[in-house]
Amino acid sequence: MTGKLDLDPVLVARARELARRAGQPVVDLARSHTTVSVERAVLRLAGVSGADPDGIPWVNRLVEAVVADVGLGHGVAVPVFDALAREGITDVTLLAQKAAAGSVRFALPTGRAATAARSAARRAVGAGIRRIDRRRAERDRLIKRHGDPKQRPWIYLIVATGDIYEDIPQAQAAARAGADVIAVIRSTGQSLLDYVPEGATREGFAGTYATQENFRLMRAALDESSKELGRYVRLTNYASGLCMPEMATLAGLERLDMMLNDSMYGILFRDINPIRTFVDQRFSRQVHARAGIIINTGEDNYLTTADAVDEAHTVTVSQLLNEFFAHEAGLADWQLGLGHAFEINPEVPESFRLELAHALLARELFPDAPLKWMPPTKHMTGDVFRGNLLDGFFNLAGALTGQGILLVGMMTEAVVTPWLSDRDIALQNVRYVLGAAGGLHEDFVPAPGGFIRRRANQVLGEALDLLERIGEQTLLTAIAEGTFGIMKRPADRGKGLAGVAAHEADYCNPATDILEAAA
Amino acid sequence: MTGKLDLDPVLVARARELARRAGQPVVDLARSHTTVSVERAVLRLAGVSGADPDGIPWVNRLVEAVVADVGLGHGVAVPVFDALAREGITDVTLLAQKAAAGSVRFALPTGRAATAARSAARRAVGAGIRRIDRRRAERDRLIKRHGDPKQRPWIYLIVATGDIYEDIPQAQAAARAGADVIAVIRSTGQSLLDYVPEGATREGFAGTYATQENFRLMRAALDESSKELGRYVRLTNYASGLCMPEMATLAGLERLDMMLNDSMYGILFRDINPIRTFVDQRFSRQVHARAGIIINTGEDNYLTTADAVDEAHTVTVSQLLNEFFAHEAGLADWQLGLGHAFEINPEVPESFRLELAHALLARELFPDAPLKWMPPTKHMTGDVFRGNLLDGFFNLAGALTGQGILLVGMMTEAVVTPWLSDRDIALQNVRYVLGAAGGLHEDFVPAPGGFIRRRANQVLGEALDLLERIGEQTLLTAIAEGTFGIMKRPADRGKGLAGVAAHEADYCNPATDILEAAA
Amino acid sequence: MSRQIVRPYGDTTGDGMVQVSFTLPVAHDKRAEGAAVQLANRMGIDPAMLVHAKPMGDGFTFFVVYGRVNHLVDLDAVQVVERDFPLLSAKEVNTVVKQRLRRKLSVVGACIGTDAHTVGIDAILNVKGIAGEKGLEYYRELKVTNLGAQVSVPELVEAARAEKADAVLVSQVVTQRDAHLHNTREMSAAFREAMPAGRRPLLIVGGPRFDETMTDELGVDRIFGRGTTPGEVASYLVHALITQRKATT
Amino acid sequence: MSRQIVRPYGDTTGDGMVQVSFTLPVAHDKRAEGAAVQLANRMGIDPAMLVHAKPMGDGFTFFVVYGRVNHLVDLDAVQVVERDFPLLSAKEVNTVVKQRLRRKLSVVGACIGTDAHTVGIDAILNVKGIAGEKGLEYYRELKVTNLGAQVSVPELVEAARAEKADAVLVSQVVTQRDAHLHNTREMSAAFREAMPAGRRPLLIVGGPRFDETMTDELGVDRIFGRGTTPGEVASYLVHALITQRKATT
Ligand code: B12
Ligand code: B12
Ligand SMILES: Cc1ncc(COP(=O)(O)O)c(C=O)c1O
Ligand SMILES: Cc1ncc(COP(=O)(O)O)c(C=O)c1O
Repeated sequence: MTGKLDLDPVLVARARELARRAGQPVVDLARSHTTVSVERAVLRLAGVSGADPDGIPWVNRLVEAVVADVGLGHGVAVPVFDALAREGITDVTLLAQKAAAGSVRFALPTGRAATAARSAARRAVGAGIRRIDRRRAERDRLIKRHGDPKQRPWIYLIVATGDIYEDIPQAQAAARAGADVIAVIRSTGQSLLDYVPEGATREGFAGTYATQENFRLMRAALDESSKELGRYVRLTNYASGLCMPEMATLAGLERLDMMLNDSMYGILFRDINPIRTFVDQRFSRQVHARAGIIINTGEDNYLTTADAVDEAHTVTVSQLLNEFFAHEAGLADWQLGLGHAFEINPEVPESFRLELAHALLARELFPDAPLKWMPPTKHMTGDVFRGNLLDGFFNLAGALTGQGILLVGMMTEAVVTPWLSDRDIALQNVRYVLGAAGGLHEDFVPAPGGFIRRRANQVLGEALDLLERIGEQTLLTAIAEGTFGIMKRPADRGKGLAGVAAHEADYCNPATDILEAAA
Repeated sequence: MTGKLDLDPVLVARARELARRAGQPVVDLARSHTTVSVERAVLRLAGVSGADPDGIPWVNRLVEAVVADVGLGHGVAVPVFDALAREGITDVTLLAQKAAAGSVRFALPTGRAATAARSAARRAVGAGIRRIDRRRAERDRLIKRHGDPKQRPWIYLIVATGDIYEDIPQAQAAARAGADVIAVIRSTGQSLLDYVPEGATREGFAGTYATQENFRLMRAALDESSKELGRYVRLTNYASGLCMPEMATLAGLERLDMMLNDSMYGILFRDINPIRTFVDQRFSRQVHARAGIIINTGEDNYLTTADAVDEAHTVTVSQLLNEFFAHEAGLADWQLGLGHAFEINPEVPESFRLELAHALLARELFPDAPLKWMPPTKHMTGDVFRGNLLDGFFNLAGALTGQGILLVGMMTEAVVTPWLSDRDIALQNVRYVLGAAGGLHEDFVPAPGGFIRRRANQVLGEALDLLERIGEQTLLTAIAEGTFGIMKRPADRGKGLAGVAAHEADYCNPATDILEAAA
Repeated sequence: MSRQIVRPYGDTTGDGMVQVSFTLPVAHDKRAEGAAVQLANRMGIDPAMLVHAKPMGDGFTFFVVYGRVNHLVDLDAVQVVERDFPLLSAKEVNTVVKQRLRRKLSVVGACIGTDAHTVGIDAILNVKGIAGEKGLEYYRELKVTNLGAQVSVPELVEAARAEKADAVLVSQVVTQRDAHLHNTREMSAAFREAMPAGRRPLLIVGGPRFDETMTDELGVDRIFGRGTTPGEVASYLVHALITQRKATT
Repeated sequence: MSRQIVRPYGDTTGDGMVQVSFTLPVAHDKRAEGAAVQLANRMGIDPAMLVHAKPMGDGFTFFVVYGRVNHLVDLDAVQVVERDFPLLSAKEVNTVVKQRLRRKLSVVGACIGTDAHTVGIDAILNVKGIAGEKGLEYYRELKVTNLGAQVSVPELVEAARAEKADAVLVSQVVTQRDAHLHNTREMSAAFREAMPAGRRPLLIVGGPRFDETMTDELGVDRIFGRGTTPGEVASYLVHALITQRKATT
C-alpha cells in the first residue's frame, strides 16, 4: 500500500472476507454446472475447428448433436470421444460434420469404453492446452526480446471500424503513435450470438467481429509493429457474451494478451442469464489464468447507468467480488485489470478531487493489480473541445493515482466510434500529460483529514455496508434487485439459460481437470 | 507566505535589497526628468480635451507650442497658466487652440506672475485629480453594491476586434459567461503614436484604439453588465507606449480598474527609449496609485522571446524590480498584478512541474500581490484541440498555486485574435478546472527535497546572481546587453528620446506635487 | 418582411469565419497541404488558412483549417420540425387521457436490434426521468411496457399487439454504418405488414443522431433527437392520439 | 497514370468524414440548429450530424457538426509552390557565393508596418536560427542587416539602398483585417517606384499565415510560410540571385 489514504487494514480485511462470503455460493454454483459454451470450448481445445456452409461452427453442431442424444449434464467430451472410437476416426472435426449430417449417434459409454473415452479426451484436450502454453511461452520470449512499455500506465487504445482490414492499419498507426495495448471492439450484436463467427470479417456494426482468424491477423500485425517499435504491443478482445469460454480459449490459442472478462457485465448490460454467466466466467478465467492473459473487469460500465458519486461503492464491491472470483479461478494479482472510471458529472463541485479519491481507493485496496482506468464517456458531449480537456484531466488522475492501464478517452466519445485522427489527438493528450506531469504524484498528498481522504474512507464504508447486506441475502438476489448499475436481473431470466445444465454425477470435463490440477 | 517551498527568508530579503540597489539609480533618473507625455498628462488633468480637425489632441498642440517657446525642462504647467492669465481666459482648451493657431506666445514668468501661475495650475490640476478621486470612490461604491468575484483567481479576458462596437457585445457576452475582468487590446500601431487618438473608433488592427471615448463606452457597458450580473466587472487597458502617462490619466478619469503597466515592456518590445520609459512609468504609476488601479506587469512577454526554463530567473528579477518601482511610486501590494506565464515548451519532461515550481515561487515571493498568471502562447500551434488542453493545464497550475488574476488562454492563440466562440470555450475550460479542482491546492504539497522545491530554489538562486551582476553594472547596462527577453536596448537608442528633458531648476509639475504629497 | 440572411461569425459581423478539421489519406508534404486547401476551397472556404498539418501513421495527414466561408445562411429556408403541439404538464396529460380517451393509454418501448443503449429510452419511460422531469411511468393514465434492450422486431410487434399499444417508442443509439436507419426501416415495415393502417400504433423513434425531418423516409410518425424530455413525448402522444385525432375526425 | 482522387478519411476509406465548427448570430432554438445544418449542407456535408449547439451571449450560438463531405480531392489539380531549387548546406551556399558572385551577398531584413513580431525573422536571420539550423548571419558569405521591428517602408527602401541589398526579407505576422497583405503590397510598390527593374533587390516576404502562391498578387518574388528554415531561404537566395540568374542570362 502506498498509504496516502490512511485506510484501516482491519476494514480492508473485513471487506475481503465479506466478498468471499458473498461470492462462495456463486462459485459453488459454477462448479456444479456446465454450459454449451463451456463444452464447445472443451471441443475447441480438443481440436474441432471450422464452420458449416452457413457459418455455424462445427463445435456448435457437434454439441447440439450430443445434447440431443444424451443431454448436456455429463459433459460432451466423453460421448464425443466415445463416438470417435466407435466410428474409428481420429479427426474430431470430421466427427462433427458427420454428426451434423445425422450419421453419428452419441451415447454414454460405461466401463472400459468410458475409461478409454475419458483418456482420449484428456489427451486431445491436453494437446490444446499445451498449444496455449506454447503461446504463453512465446509471449514471454517476445516481451523479453522487444521489451515492455517504458512507462506506467500502459496506454490502451480501441479500434472499431467493423472491418478487420481497416482496423489493422489503424491499430498499427496507433501503436506507432504510442499505444501499448490495442483492443478491437466487437460488433454490437456479437455477444448475443451463441456461436463464434468464422474467418476474416469486414461487416461489423460499431465494432469488428471477434473471430479466431481476426485474432490471428491482428496479432500478426501487432507482432510486426512490436518488432518495428522495439516494444511488445499487446492485443485485447472480449471474453464476454454467450461464448465467453470459447473466446477465452481462442484468445489463449492466438496469443491475445488481455481480455475483457467481468463477472457481471453480461448479466447487467447484455441481459444474459446470471447462472449462465457465472458458470462461463469461471471456466474462462481458468483458461485466462493458464494463458497468462490479463483480464479487464467492467465496473466502469455501472457508472454509465448509475451515478458515479452515489454508486461509487458499488464499484468497490464489484472489484472485491471480481478479485475473489479471479483468485478462485487461479488468476494471480498481476492478471487483475480491475476496472473503474472517471464518470462523475464534471459539473459536480470538486469533481476532480472526488475522482482522485475513488481512483486512489482502488489503487490502495488492490496494490498489486494493474488497475484499468476508464475515461469519461457518459458526460462527454458533442463539444469535442471540452471533451479533449476532460480526457486530459482523466489522464492526469491516472498519473496521480498510479493506475496500471489507461484506456485512452476520445474527444468524439459522444459522436462516433473513434476516427484515426481522434486516436492521434487522444494519444498526444496522453503523451503531454504523462510527459509533463508524470512525476507529479510525488507532490500529491491528500491532506490529512481533508476532502479526498474523507471521501475515500466514506466509499469504503458504504462498500462494507453493501457487502454486509449482500451477505445477508445472496449475490443473486442483490443482482436481481438492481444493486449494480441499477439494472435488475433475476436469476431465472435472461438469455442463454437454456444452455445451462447441472452436472450429472459422471460429469467429465478434461479441460477443467487439467486446469485445476495445475493450479 | 504559504510556505510550500521552504524559501530562505534571508535570501528573499537579500533579493529585495539587491532590487532596490539596481532600481534606485533609475528612480533618481525618473525624478529628475520629464517627458512630453508626462506634461500632456498634466494638461489633461488641468482640463485640456479634444483634438484638432486632423485628430491631433489639443494637449499635443499645446505642449508643442510651449516647448517651441521655452523648452520642456521647466514643465509646461507654469508657462501655460501664465499665458492663460495673460490672455485673460480660463478655458485651457481654448488656449491650446490659440496656441496651435500661433496666436499665443509662452514665457517663463517670474516673481508674482510665477507664483500666480503655479497656484492656478495647481488648482486646475487638483480639480482633475479630484475627478480621479471621485471615480475611485465610485468604484468602491459599485464594488460594495455588486460585489467582487466569488472566486480567486479572477478571470481575465481579452477582446480585440478592432471595432469598439463589436468589442462591447463580445465583452458583455464574456462577462455573462464568467469573465471578471475585460481587457481591450490595443491596435498594433498605437503604442508608437506620440498622441492619444480621440473618439469612438472602429478601425484597429489586431486590437482597438485606446481612446478616452472608447474607455467611457466600454466602462458604461460593463457597468450595465455588473448590474445585470450582481458582480463588479473590471475593465483593463494599457498604460504603455509613448503615451503611458496620459493613458494612466485617462484610465483614472474613466474609472478603468486595471492597467498593463510594466517598467520595461516598452523598452524591450516596442523599442522605446529606456529613459523615456522609466520617466513615463514613474508618473503613470503615481496616477495608478491614486486612482486605485491595479497594474499588470509584463514579465510574461520575456518568455515569448527567451526560453522559459533557461530564463525563468529573469522573470523573478523583473518582478522584484517592478515591485520596487511600484512601491516607490506609491502603489500598495494589492495593486501589484505582477506578471508571469506558462510558457515552457510542453515537450520538456516534467514541464508541468516546472511551471508549478515557477508559479509557486512567484506566489511565495509576493504573498500579498494579486499575481497575474498568463497562458501559453509561444508553444500554441494551429492544433486547437491540443491548445485547449494546454490551457486547461495552465488553469490548473493557476488554481494549484493560488494565482490572483488568470488571463484566460485561447485555443486559437496561434491562429487569430480571439473569436467569440474561442472565448466561450476558454471560459468553459476555466469553469471546469476551477469547479472540479479549485480546492486541490490543499492536496498539492511539493515533496520535501523534491523536484519542485529544488527547482524553485534554483531559480531564486539564479535571480540573486543576476541581481548581483546588475548591481555591479547598472540596470541600463543590463537592458542594453539583452538581459531581459534577449532584446538588446541601449539607453541612448529607441523611440521617443527626443521627448525627454532633464528638469530645470524651476521645474514645476503640480500633478507630481499633489500625488507625492498624498503618498 | 425581408429574407433573413446571416453568415457565420468569428469576431465581426459578416466575417463568415469557420473552423474545419479532417484527415486525408495522403502522406504529409506540400502537396498534401495543397490538397487540404483545395478541399476547404471546395467547401466554400476562401481564403482558407491551413493552420495545422500532422502526419499520422503511414500515409495519412490530419489538418485544421480556418477561413471565411462564402455561403450565406437563409434563415427563412430552414427546415425544422417545430413543436406543433402544446406542451402539457403531467397533470394536464392525465386529465386529457382520462376525460377524452377514457382508458389508459398504452405505450410500449424498446431498444431494438442489437442496440443495448437503454439509458435514453429509460430516461423517457422510467419514473426517474431526466432533466428534472419524471418519465412516462409516472403518468397515472399511461400504461408503460418497457421491453428493454436488444429486442427483435418480431418480439416488438408481438408485444405491441399483446399490450394493445397506442404508441410504440423505439430507441436507436448506435449509428455506425447507419444501423439506426436500417433498424428503424425494418421496424416500420414490420408494423405495416402486421397491422392494417387504422389499427397500427403510433410509431415513434428517438436517439441522439436522428434527423427529425426524416419521418417519411423511415416510415414513422415522429422522430425525437438529442435532449428530448419525457414531457415533450407525453404531450405529443396526447396531441397525436387524442387532441388532433378527435379534431380531424 | 490515372488521376489521383481521394476523400477525407474518418475511419474507413472513402467515408469522406469531416468536422466543422462555427458560430451563427442567431439565438439558440430549433431554427438555429436547422440553419447550422443548412450551412453544413451548403459546404457539401450531407448527411450533416449536428452534435453540439451552445448558446453564447445574446443572440449567438456555437455549433459543432460532423458528417460526410461529398467533395472529391483531386491530387493532380493541387497547386503548390514546390521547392524548385536544390537545398544546399551552409558550406555549399558560401562556396557558390564566393566563387560565382565574388562578393558578399547583402541581405536586409525587417518586420514592417506596426508589426512587432520579430521572432520569425530573427529565426531566419540571427545566428541562433531555428529547428537546429543556424540563421543567415552564420553564413560567412552573407552580409545581414536586421532592421528589427516596426520599420516603415521608406526606412526599409533607404536601408536597402544603403546596404546595396541583393535581397530584402520582410516578415509579417499580424493578419487581422489583412494587415499583412496591405503592408506587403505597400512595400513592393515602394520598391517598384524607387528602383528600376534591373536594380531592384529580390523581394521576399514570410510569415505564418501567408499563402505561398500569392507572389504575383503581392508583387514579390517569393513567399515563405509556417515552419520555414534558414537553410531553405539561403538556398533560395543562391538559386534566385546566382545559379538561376547566371543560367538564364
Ligand atoms: C452509456 C453508454 C453505453 C453503456 C450502455 C448502458 C445502457 N444500459 O444503456 C454500455 C457501457 C453498456 C455501452 C456499450 C456499448 N456502446 Co455505448 N455509449 C454509452 C454512452 C457513453 C452514453 C449513451 C447514453 O446513455 N446517453 C445518455 C442518454 C440519456 O442520451 P440519449 O441516448 O441520446 O437519449 C436521449 C435522446 O436521444 C432521446 N432518445 C433516445 N432514445 C429515445 C427513444 C424515444 C422513443 C424518444 C422519444 C427519445 C429518445 O431522449 C433521451 C433523453 O434526452 C455513449 C457516448 C455518449 N457520451 O453519448 C456511448 C456510445 C453510444 N456507445 C457506442 C458503442 C459503439 C457501444 C458498443 C457497441 C461498443 C462495443 N462495440 O462494445 C457497446 C455495446 C452496446 C450495444 N450493443 O449497443 C458508441 C456508438 C457509436 C455510433 N454512433 O455508432 C457511442 C457513441 C460511444 C462511441 N463514441 O463509440 N455504451
Ligand atoms: C511571441 C508573440 C508576441 C510577442 C512578440 C515578441 C517579438 N519580439 O517578436 C509579443 C508578446 C511582444 C507580442 C505582442 C503582440 N501580439 Co503577438 N504573438 C506572439 C506569438 C505568441 C508567437 C509568435 C512567434 O514568435 N512565433 C514563432 C516564430 C518562429 O514563428 P513565425 O513568426 O511563424 O516565423 C516562422 C515562419 O512564419 C517564417 N517567417 C516569418 N517571418 C518570415 C520572414 C521571412 C523573410 C521568411 C523567409 C520567413 C519568415 O519563418 C519563421 C521560422 O520558421 C503569437 C501566437 C502564436 N503562437 O503563433 C502571437 C500573435 C502573432 N500575436 C498577435 C497579436 C495580435 C499581438 C499584439 C498585436 C496584441 C496587442 N494588440 O497588443 C501585440 C503587439 C505586437 C505587434 N504590434 O505586432 C496575434 C496576431 C493575430 C493575427 N493573426 O492577426 C497572435 C497570432 C496571437 C493571437 N492569437 O492573438 N506577440
Ligand atoms: C467487461 C466488459 N465486457 C464486455 C464488454 C462489451 O462487449 P460485448 O458487448 O461485445 O459483450 C464491455 C464493454 O465495454 C465490457 O466492459
Ligand atoms: C505589460 C504590457 N504592456 C503593453 C502591452 C501591449 O501593448 P502595446 O503593444 O499596445 O503597447 C503588453 C502586451 O501584452 C504588455 O504585456
